[in-house]
Amino acid sequence: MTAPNPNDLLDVDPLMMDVLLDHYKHPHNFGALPGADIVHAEGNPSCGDQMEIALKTKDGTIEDIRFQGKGCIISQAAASILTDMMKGERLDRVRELTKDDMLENIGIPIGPMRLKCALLALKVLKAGVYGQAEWPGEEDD
Amino acid sequence: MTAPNPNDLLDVDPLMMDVLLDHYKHPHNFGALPGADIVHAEGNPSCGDQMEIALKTKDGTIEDIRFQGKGCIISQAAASILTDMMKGERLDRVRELTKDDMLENIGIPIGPMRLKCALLALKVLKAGVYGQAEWPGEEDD
Amino acid sequence: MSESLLRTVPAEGFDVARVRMDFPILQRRIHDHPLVYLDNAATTQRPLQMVEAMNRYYLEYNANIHRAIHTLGYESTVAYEEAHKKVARFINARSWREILFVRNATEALNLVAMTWGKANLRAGDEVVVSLMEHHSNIVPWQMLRDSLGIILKFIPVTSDGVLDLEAADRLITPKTKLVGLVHASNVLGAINPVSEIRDLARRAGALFVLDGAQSVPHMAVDVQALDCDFFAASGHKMLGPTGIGFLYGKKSLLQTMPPFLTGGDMIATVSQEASTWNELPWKFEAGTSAVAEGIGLGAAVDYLTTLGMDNIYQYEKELGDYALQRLRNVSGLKLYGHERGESLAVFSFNLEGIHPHDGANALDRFGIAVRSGHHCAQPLMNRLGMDNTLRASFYLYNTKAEVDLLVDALGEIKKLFRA
Amino acid sequence: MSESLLRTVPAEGFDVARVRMDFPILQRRIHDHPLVYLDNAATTQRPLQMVEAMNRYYLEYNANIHRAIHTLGYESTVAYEEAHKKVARFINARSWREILFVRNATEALNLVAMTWGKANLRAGDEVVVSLMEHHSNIVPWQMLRDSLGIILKFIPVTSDGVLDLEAADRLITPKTKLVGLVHASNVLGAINPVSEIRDLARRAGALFVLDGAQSVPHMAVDVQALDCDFFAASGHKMLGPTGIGFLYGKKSLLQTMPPFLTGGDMIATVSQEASTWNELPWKFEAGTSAVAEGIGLGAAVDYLTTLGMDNIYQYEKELGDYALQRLRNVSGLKLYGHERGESLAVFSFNLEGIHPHDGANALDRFGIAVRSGHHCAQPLMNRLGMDNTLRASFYLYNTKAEVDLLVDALGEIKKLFRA
Ligand SMILES: Cc1ncc(COP(=O)(O)O)c(C=O)c1O
Ligand SMILES: Cc1ncc(COP(=O)(O)O)c(C=O)c1O
Ligand code: FES
Ligand code: FES
Repeated sequence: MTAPNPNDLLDVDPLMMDVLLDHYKHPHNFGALPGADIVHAEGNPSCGDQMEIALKTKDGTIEDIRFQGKGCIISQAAASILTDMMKGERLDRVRELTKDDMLENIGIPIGPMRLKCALLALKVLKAGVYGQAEWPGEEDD
Repeated sequence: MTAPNPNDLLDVDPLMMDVLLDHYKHPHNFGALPGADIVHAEGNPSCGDQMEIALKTKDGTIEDIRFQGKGCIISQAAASILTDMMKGERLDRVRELTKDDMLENIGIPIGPMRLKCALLALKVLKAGVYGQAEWPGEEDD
Repeated sequence: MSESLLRTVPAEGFDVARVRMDFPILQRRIHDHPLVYLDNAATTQRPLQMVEAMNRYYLEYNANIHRAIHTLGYESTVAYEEAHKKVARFINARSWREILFVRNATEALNLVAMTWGKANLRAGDEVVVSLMEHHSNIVPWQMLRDSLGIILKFIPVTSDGVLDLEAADRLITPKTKLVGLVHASNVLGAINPVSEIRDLARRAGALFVLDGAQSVPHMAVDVQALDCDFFAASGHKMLGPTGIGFLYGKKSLLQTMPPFLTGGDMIATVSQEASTWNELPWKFEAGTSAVAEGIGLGAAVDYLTTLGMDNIYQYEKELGDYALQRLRNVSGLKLYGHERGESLAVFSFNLEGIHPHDGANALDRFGIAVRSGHHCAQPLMNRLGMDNTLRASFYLYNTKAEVDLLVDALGEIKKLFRA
Repeated sequence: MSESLLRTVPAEGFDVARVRMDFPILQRRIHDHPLVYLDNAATTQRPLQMVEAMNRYYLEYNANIHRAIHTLGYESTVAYEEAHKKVARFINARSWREILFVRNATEALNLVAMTWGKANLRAGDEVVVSLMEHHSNIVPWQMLRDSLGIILKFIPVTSDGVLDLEAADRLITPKTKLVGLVHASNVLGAINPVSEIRDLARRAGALFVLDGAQSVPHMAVDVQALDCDFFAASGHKMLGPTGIGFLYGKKSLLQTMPPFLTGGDMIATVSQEASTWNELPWKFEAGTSAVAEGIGLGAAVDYLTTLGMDNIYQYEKELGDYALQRLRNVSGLKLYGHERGESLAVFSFNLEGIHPHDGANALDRFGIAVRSGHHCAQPLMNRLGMDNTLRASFYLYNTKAEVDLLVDALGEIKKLFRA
C-alpha cells in the first residue's frame, strides 16, 4: 500500500555505519562557540531533542560554526557533516541549501520517520541565519 | 443482532388503528382549561413536539384535566387516553402510574423509536404534578 | 476480505447498477420490501472499498502514528498523512496542512468558534449567519454570544425558501467580524449564492465560513475558487466513516489561532510551566487521531473522485428533477423550497393530516427510509411555519424506480390515515 | 466476511495461542522476522470480532441514530445505546447515561476542564495533578491556568518512580478544587495508589479525576469502588477502534455541567434567541456520533469480558515478571520504575550509548515494534533525568518467546552500535 520503510539502520552499508558512528561518538565542531554572532536552538518535535548552532561571521562569510545538543546518530552525524560543509562558506549559501543537499551528504537512505532527524541541523541553521519557519522541503507543503 | 423493530404502525390491527385515528382526529379533553391550578408544558426531545397539560384539583382529586399541543397519532392518542383515565382520580395516582401502565392502555406495540411519543403525556403530567425530571421508566437508567 | 471486494469503480460515465454493487446494504429487505434508502442527508451508505480500506489498516498495518519508528508506525503514518492529502486535492486546498481532521462538521464549526472566535471576538462584535443554518452553525455562536457578549444576527429567508440577499446586504456591516453560511441546505436542498454572501463579507472585512456538510458529497468543491476562510464537512455524509470530518482553514489563519483541544501529539514541548504547539495540522489534532477513520475518508474521496464529482452531480440532478416532478403531483403534499435557484435532491414535505413521524414510521413498512423531524434546523422550520417535515434525500446509488416506490407508498399511507 | 471470523473466544482460562488467532496482524513478517508487537501502550492491535462488528454496522444496518424512525435507524440506535451499556457494565457505572463517548482520553480530559472546570473554577483555585501524568492531563489545566488564573500544582515523583504521598498530603488542601491522577503510568507501568490520593481529595472537598487510559485495558475497573468523579479512557488502547473513547462522570455532576461542543443532537430546542440541552449522555455528544466506533468499542469490551479481566491481568502479570527479570540482566540497560509497588507490563529503558530512536529503528529490523520518545510525559521524563527512552509494552497476545526475541535483539543492537 505504501513504499517499504527505507528507514532502516541495519540495511546501511557497514562502512557507512562506521562513518556515522564516528560522527556520533566524535562529532566535528561540537560545543559552545564563544563570541558567536548568531546562536539559535530548536527542537525536533517528533522526539523532543534540542540542537543549538552558533556561528561567527565576518563580511558575510562563516568563519566558525559549532553545534551542541543531544540527539540520535542521524541528527548528530548530520550536524557534524553540515558544520564541516559550511565552515568558511559564504552566509548566503545557507539559503540555497536544500533538503536534498543535506540528505545526499548524509549518504544513507532516510525514511519519513527519521527525516526530521536528518534535517534538524539544517532547520536550526536556516532559522538562525534568516528566520525560516518551515522545515526544509516543507516550504510549499 | 437486535430484536426486530416492533414499532410499525402498519402492523397494527386495523380496528386498533381506527381507535387511534379517532383519538388523533377527535382527541378527548383537548384544549385550554381556564382556572387550572396546575399547568405544565414540555417537549419531546426526539421530535420537538410540545404538549401542555392543565389540571383543576380539589381536595387531592383531579376534577378536570385537559391537554393541548401538536403531535403524532401516538402522543395524541396517549394524551387523550391518559386524561380520560385520570379525570376524577386522586392526584396521588399520578405518582403510581408507570411506563407500563401507559403502554398497556395505548394497546399497540411501541418500539424504542416511538417510546417518547407514547410517554410524553405521562411525562408532562408527572413533571407538572410532582416535578419528576426523568422520563417514566428511566428513573434508574 | 476476498479480492472481489477490492475491485475499483469504472473510471468514466456513470453506471448506477455497477455503483449499487459496491453497497451490499442496498440488497437488504425491510419488512419484505427492498430497502429504499432515502435518508442520505442524515448519513450515506458505505461502499465496500471504504470499509475494506479501514479493515486493511486494522488487520494489516495498524499502529499509532507520529512518534513511532517501527514499520507499522511508518505505514500508518504515511497512510494517515496521505488521507489529508487526498482531501486537500479533493477540495483543491493549497496545502494538505490546511486540512484538520475532526469528528464531524459540528466539531469543525465549534473549533472555529472556540479558537478563532474566542481569540478574536470582543463584546459588541457581530457574527452573521443565515436562518437556513443547521444547529451546528448556530449554537456555537450563541455560546459565544453568552460568554463574550458578541451579537448574533440572522440573514432572513424568504417564504419561498431562499436567502434574502437585500437583507444580507444591510446586515453585514463593518461591525461584522465573521459570516457563516450553509453551502447547501439540509432541509430545502437549496444551494446558496456563496459568492454574493462572500463578497458582502469581504467588503465588511469579515471572515467567511462555509458549512459544506451537504454540498461536498454531491458537487465539485474548490475552496480556492469559493475563497472561503473555513470549510466544514463530515465524512459520514460522503461515503466515509462515522467519527471523522474535516475543517479546511487558510494556513495563515490556522497558524495564528490558539489550539483547540490540548494534550498529546499537538504539543512540541511540555514542562510544568508551559507548553508549545506542534506544526499544522497536528496542532489541532489532540490525542491519538482517528487513524482508521482518516484512512477511510481518504478511500471515500478516492471512490468519489474515480466516479467524478461532475458525473455524480449530473446524475443526481436528473434524479432530483424526476423526483420533484413526481412529488409535485402527489395531492395533499406540501413541498418546501425548490421554487427558485439551484437545489440538490433533498425534499422536505408534509402530507396533510399526517404527522411526519407517523408518515416516516409507515413508510418504513414499505422498506422506505426517510427522515422526519426538524432536521436540526429549527429556526428555518419556524420561519417556514412548520415544526417538522418528512425528508427524502437522494444520493448516487438511488434510482428513478425508487422515486416511484416512494410515491406509491405515499399513496398507500394516505389511505391508511384516511387522509 | 466469512462465518469463521465470527467465532467467539473461550469463556474460561487463558489460551494465548487461541487469542493470537483473533489478531491476523500478528502473522505479519517485518523485514523477514515475525512481527513482535510491543507498542501496546501506544495502541493495541484489534481482534477480528471487533472489526467484524463495525463491518456489520456499515454493511448491514448503517444509519444515523437518534431521530430516525426507519428500521436501519432503529437498529443502529439500539446498537449504539447498547454499546454505552456495555461500557457501563464493564466499569460498573451506576447508569449507562454516565458514559459519554468521546474521541479519545485526551478529549475526555479536555471535556472535564472545559465544562466543569470553566464553570466551577475561579482565579486562585488550585488543581493538583501528579508529575506522572500524560500531557493530556496537564496541558488542559495549563490552559485554564492561563485563561482563568487557577493555580496548577504537581504531586512529585520520587527518584525510584512512585508518587510522593507525603508531598501529596501537603499539596492537597482546602484550596484544591480538583485532583487529577493517572491510574497507571504509560511510562513506568506503575499502578498508582488511587485510594490514598482520592481520600486526600475527598478530605479537601475536591473532585477526583482518574485517567484510566492505561489501566482499564489491563485490569478490572470498578468506578464505584474507585469512587472517582470522572474516569477517562481510549478505545484504541483496549482492542477498540480509533476515534472513540469514553468519559465516565457521576450523573449528578454531568447534569449540572454546561455542554461541551454544541450543535445537532445535543440540543432539545434551538431558536434564534436561545437553546436548551438534550438528556444524558446526548447532551455531551454534539453532532453525528461515532456510531461505528461506539459499536466497535462495545465489541472490544465483549471480547475482554469474555476472556475475563482477572485472567488477563494474571496472564500479563506473569509475562511482565518474566520480562522484568530478563531485562534486568541485559548489561548497559537502565530500566525506569518497577522498584516499588505494583506495575503493569510496561517497561521504559535506555541502552547506554544508544539514542532510543536509533534503538527503536534498529529493533524494527528484527521485527520488533517498540516506541521511543518522551511518551507524552515530558515532566516525568525530566524528573527522572532523561529526555526519551525505549518502551516495550505488552498485552494479552504477547508471549514469553517474544520477550526472548526482544532481549536477543537488544544484544545484537549493542554490537551494531559498538555499545
Ligand atoms: C496515561 C495516558 N493518558 C492519556 C492518554 C491519551 O490517550 P489518547 O491519545 O488516546 O487520547 C494516553 C495515551 O497515550 C495515556 O497513556
Ligand atoms: C448542513 C449541515 N451542517 C452540519 C451538519 C452536522 O453534521 P454532523 O452531525 O456530522 O456534525 C449537518 C448534518 O446533519 C448538516 O446537514
Ligand atoms: S531522534 Fe531526536 S533528532 Fe533524531
Ligand atoms: S412525533 Fe412528536 S410526540 Fe410523537
